[in-house]
Amino acid sequence: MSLSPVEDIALSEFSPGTVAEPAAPGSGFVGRSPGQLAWARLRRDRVAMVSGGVLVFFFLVALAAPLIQWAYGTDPQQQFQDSLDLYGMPLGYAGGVTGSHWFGLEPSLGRDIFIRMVYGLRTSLFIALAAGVITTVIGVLAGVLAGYAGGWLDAVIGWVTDFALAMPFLIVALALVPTVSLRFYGPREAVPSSFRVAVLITVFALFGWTSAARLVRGQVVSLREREFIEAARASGVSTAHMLFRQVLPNIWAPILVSFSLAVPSYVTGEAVLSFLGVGIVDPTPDFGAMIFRSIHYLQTDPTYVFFPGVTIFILVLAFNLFGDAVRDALDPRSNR
Amino acid sequence: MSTDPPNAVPLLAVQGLAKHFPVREGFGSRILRAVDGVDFEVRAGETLGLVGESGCGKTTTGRMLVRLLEPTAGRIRFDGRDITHLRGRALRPLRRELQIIFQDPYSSLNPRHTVGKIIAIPLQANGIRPPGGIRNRVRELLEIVGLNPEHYNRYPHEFSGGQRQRVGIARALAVQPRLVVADEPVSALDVSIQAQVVNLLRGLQRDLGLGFVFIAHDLAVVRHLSHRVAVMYLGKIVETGARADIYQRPQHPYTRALLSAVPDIERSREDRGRIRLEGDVASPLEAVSGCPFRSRCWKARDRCAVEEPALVAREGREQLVACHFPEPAPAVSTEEVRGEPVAG
Amino acid sequence: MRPRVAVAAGSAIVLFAALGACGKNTGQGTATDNNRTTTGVIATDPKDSMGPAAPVPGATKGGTFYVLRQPKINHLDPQRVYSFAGLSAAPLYSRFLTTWKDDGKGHLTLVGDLATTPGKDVKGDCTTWQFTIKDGVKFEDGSPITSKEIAYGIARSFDPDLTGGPTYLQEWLANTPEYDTAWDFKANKTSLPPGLTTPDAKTLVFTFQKPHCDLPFAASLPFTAPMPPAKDTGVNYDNQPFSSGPYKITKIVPGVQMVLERNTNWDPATDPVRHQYPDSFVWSYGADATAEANRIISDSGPDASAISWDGVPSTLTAAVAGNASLKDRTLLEPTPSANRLTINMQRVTDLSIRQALNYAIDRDDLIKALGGATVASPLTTLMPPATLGYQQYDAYPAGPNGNPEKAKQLLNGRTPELVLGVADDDQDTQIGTQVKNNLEKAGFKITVKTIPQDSKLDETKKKNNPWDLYIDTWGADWPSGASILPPLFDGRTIKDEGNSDTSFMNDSAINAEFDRILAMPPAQQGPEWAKLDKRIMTQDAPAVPLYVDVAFYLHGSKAGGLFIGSVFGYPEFVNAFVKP
Amino acid sequence: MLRFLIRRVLSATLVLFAISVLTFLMFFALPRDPVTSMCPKNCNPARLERVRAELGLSDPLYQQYAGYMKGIVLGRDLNSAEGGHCAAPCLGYSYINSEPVSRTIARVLPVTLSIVIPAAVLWLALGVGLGMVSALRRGSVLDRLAIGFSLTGASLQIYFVGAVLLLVFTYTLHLVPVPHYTSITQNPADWASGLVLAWVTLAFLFSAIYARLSRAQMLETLSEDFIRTARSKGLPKFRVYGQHALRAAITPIVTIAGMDIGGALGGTVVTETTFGIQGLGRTTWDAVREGDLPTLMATVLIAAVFIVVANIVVDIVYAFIDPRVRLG
Repeated sequence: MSLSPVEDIALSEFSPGTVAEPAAPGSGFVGRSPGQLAWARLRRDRVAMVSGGVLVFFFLVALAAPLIQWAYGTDPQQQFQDSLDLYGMPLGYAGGVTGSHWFGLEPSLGRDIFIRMVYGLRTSLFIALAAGVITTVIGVLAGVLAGYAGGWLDAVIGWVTDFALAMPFLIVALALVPTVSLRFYGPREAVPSSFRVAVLITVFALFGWTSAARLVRGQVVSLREREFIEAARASGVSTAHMLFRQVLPNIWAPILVSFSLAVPSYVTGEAVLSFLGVGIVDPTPDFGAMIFRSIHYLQTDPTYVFFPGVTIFILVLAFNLFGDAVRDALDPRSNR
Repeated sequence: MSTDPPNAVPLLAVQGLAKHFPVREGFGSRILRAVDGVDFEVRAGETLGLVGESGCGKTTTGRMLVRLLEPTAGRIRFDGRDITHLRGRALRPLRRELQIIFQDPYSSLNPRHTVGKIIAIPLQANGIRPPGGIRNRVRELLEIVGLNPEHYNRYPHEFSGGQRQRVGIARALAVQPRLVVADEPVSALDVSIQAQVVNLLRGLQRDLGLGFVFIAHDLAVVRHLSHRVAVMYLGKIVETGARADIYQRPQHPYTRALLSAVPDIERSREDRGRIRLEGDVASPLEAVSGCPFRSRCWKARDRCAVEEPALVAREGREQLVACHFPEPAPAVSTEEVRGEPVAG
Repeated sequence: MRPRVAVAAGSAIVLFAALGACGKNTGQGTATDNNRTTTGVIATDPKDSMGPAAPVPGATKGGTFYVLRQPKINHLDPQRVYSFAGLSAAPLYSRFLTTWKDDGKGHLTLVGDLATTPGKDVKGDCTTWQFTIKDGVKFEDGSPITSKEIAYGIARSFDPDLTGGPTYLQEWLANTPEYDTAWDFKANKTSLPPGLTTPDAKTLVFTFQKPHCDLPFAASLPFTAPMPPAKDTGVNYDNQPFSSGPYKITKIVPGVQMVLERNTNWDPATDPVRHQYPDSFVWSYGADATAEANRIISDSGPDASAISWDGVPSTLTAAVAGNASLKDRTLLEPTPSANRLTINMQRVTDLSIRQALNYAIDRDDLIKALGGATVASPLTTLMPPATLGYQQYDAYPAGPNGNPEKAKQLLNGRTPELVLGVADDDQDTQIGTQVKNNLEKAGFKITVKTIPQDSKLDETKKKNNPWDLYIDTWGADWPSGASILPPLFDGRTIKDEGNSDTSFMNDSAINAEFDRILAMPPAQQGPEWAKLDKRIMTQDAPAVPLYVDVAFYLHGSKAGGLFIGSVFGYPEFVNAFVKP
Repeated sequence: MLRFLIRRVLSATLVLFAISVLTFLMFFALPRDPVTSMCPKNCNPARLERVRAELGLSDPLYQQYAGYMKGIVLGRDLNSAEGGHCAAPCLGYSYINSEPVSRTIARVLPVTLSIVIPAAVLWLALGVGLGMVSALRRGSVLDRLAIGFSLTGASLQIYFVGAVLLLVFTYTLHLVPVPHYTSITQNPADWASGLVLAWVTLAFLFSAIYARLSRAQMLETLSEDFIRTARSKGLPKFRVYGQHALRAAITPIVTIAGMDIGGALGGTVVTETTFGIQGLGRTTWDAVREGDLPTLMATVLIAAVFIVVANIVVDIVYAFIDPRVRLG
């Protein structure tokens, strides 16, 4: 699947210069960085390209939601209750799938599933990505500090990690959201969904960083024993240089993988929170909330379950596959 | 073969150096005495060979010398200054004078940096601005260690093990140190490459007047570089002296055993007189009583179990040995010190 | 290869979900009979109060009847029973002063249970009520039930530790809402609260300082169940009630199950309503409504003689109501629980806006949003059809989908900006969306404000709460306008918090009407309440009546004798039996 | 080791203490007034105040907290409405459930244990086994199937898989009884059949993650020098893989398993909700929603205890399987 570094080394052993990019004569030798090599490997990996393409597609859909709405001609808030039967279930075949409602209608409120999914992806992906980035940054900082500094700092960060892990997530979320929204919004003001999004991201940030921190700490502890770290120390480099130039570039692979796993878990986690009334509430379209709600209609409106269900499956699968591919590309040894 | 006589003033002086690691086993906790009271001196331009089996504490000693490990006890003086417990900023000037070459050429180079950057980092970190610019200095260094200076932008994975070790050497040389601790710099390399690197180091020793603490697990590699040799066993120096003395008249049984294991292509296997050590190495975790080597020593007597032999001169020579029953006469057949490297 | 295998495996699983998505929904289904009304009388003939109850056609003795319910019943102690589940289960193991004879079709008769008649208004002014206890009524250990044990039961309901139960009798006897400070049960265990006397073992007399014509109704609540003082274990009585009914509790595994077995000391000849067909009843807890419904649909093993107490969830109604083979295993009745869009009259002072809201409401689509006809049934009156003397009317006729044009006309170009408070759970926020979209079509500007679910009730009950609109439910304790209109609209009761008059309506003319009707004999009040209902809606429009809850239950093929009670709208077990 | 243990236990105690304080404070930040649930339908402000005073809810927070903690350690006297004296460890009395909290816990804890422990055994055996085998038979059909399985499992959600399994195996095919809990001591067969769907669902999703992880770990370990050395020394394949490689590969799995199992024991809200089984997770959720402080405190603390204990156990197990690790 990918050219292993062993082959690279072997090649350079015999004829130095042949692995380098065919440089123009006289321009000097330019080596290819591990990053460039990884990118090259990634480009040759069909799975990576397909899953990456799927992810790009989802992001584009989310970004282009208003454009899609314009072309599709239906508003995410528009109700088509005339197309529901007296139990609030969509009329017609397969949950109300028609030429104008591609994925059918929601039971009860009778809104168009397709356009709500498009907008819902926008909300959910934004929350998941933002939470993913924030937790990864916090986790990496905490992990690098704990792993590299050791001693009391490690102990304190370890303690905080334990604390965050054992903290009652639900209670904090349930207590935080109304309290905070009361502080910012009057009793007659609707809480805008942007605020709820921010609160959700905060809640995830409070709890989600621990796994990244643990992972990074472990990596750093083992890196700390590597001789190039000692070499840098013997060279008298500063701590900042040590952390950001020596350590960090070597743990990108696990960080990227944990990020690629964290993002889909926030999409689904957000679904649970929405269900508990802490997350995004109606009428804001939200993919996670939609999935959780649809599950209850498994027996009566399978179409409603099918489209969001398949979409989240593909989304998470694409994240997983892409994450694996990135890891393989960055760290080919693990797949050797 | 080195020519300059050793300088009279010691550049590096080590006294009673010790490193103890706490080790937890099951539900108990014990102390691992990796290095347990080591004394030696290195003069400017001089090379000390530090020899011993793996686990004897020689690498730990090397790490303490360049202050990558904090000594538990003892004192290290560099150029007359006590550096035993220097920290942080105070350590900076030392970094310019004392450098280290690592054993593993694969793990000692940051895979995410170009070799140019790897060599430049010590310069930048120490605020050294070479006259021709850092880039030129790096090219110069690459040339000194026998690499193509145009490989400046290459990454470590694009080099072979021997080439990488040259990069490691260039990095150590970048700040123009006075003393380099070379921690088994060739043991991870193929034999053919070993010789090239040893030759490179010899050249540097000669051309730059560098002092080395050359750590190795056998006496063969050390022979061609060292002015003096110290043999370590279980965290202690058991014998130390001038190269010729050690190789021609080893007094400690352990030194003899080590020497007998040096391959010698000129003699047949039969008359090599190889000494095979039997018995188990005493655990560095157990409290020492008597001579640490006694469990493997064929000359061990009752006295060895009771009294620990001191490292003292015997027979009025400048050769110190820690043995109650030192070898009286040259018994090993490697009579002469050969001028040529072991191989190639 | 790698992705193909993965995707294939994954798709196979996901495709499972798509199974059955092929039939066409043409909109056929069972509609709820929305016209069930309740007629009720208070028995005047003592014969009505005598047992045994008329046999249930087709009923046989034996078998075990199962009741599936998710949470356990929160109180079993009759003095603390107030939840619908408790009210449904309590008649199996306890008897009360009076009780309702209910044919399940809306015909109610209030009869004496432990008493020979549903009470005697001694002076004719509703201040003194006398009950005579029947002969032959016994506890599970065979000891006779006398007026002393009934009086003790009522007395212990004054204990503030015994939370949860209704408080009518306590407040009426003590003549103050602070009944537990007026008479301290713990300090006076051997005496009786003021106004409650037992002249002899067969006689129980209530003497009130104010007229309370509803006493016979109130006495049908479980807090009139008898209890021998020796059996009183305080708060722990919840776990071992002492039976006076046809069944006794033999086993309680908290949160898992409750087993009731025949009480041999119960004499059917004394009981006008209860039967003792099954050998035992088992309440089994834990499964949620969806699981219960699916078990009952499967109809296998013990589930064949079971009912799912939590009803058919709205997400499953299409599957149940659309399945003809289940039709004879369903119970579908509108209940007396009435839902209204309350208008906060402190804030929305303009009558024309309140009327416009009434014209604008689209009940049909709202009911679709709730889950359809098996969940809710439209309502245009304040009182539910299950009220005695009910008269159907629509003060603001606008058709099932509302009349936004008429509403706009009333608004006359104004755009009232109103805030609708809803609980922050999934269901309520969806209803908020529905109502917002609905009203905005008629020219309103609606802000939906979520209130934490747990506090929504408390917050909207506060005077000066900041919202204009909110949805309220009222389930009366007995089917009389007296227990609906005065609590909801008597402005003289308005206090700082804990209001039932959440419209905060205070109309002195209406208040006077309340007093007038309340002083009438209960049997004659019905038509007067119906008239007043219409008058309130026309004159004040303090709310938009929305819908009544619909009871939709599913039971196993061997479960018989079940019906939806006309008083509370929940399954009743007095006639239940297991088919062989 | 002993010192390490003592330090870990101290740190864990501190975590628990901090969590109890935080939960206590959070509870009072919740929008619901716990007293209203103890007051009858038509309760008024005066009565609310009185109930509040009787229950000690109008005392300063620190006093209430101290009272609660004292109850756990020494037991305490509750008022008559709460059933009088409550022996240590007293978790208080719940007005919502109208029973002492200890009784609630005694009921729901075995449920969660019964769900999680067998499921964990299943998912570890299945996941690690599959991961190992597919690593050793790299590139084979088996390996590809295992990868497909694990990617699928890792991309699905409990509520989704649970709902589909329930629909297919219970409601349509009637192969498995409706999920329910019976005590194992009462009827082991019924215990197993009532929980098997939950086990399978949890095991499917988790084993997918473990299969991925252990496959990657195993591959990495197999490429390590010491394994190659052992192989080249001619040590039997089984011994090399079974002892050396497995031992080295299993350490990260132990870490994650510890965290997963500890977390799951603290309550599997989604699983319990999906299968309608009342365990610790659902009880916690209910307690939050219903404003049931005593139950909430107890469930939160128990969940936290599971997590911190699991962490300590992981560290100890780590020290035993990987002698390189120095517990410092």
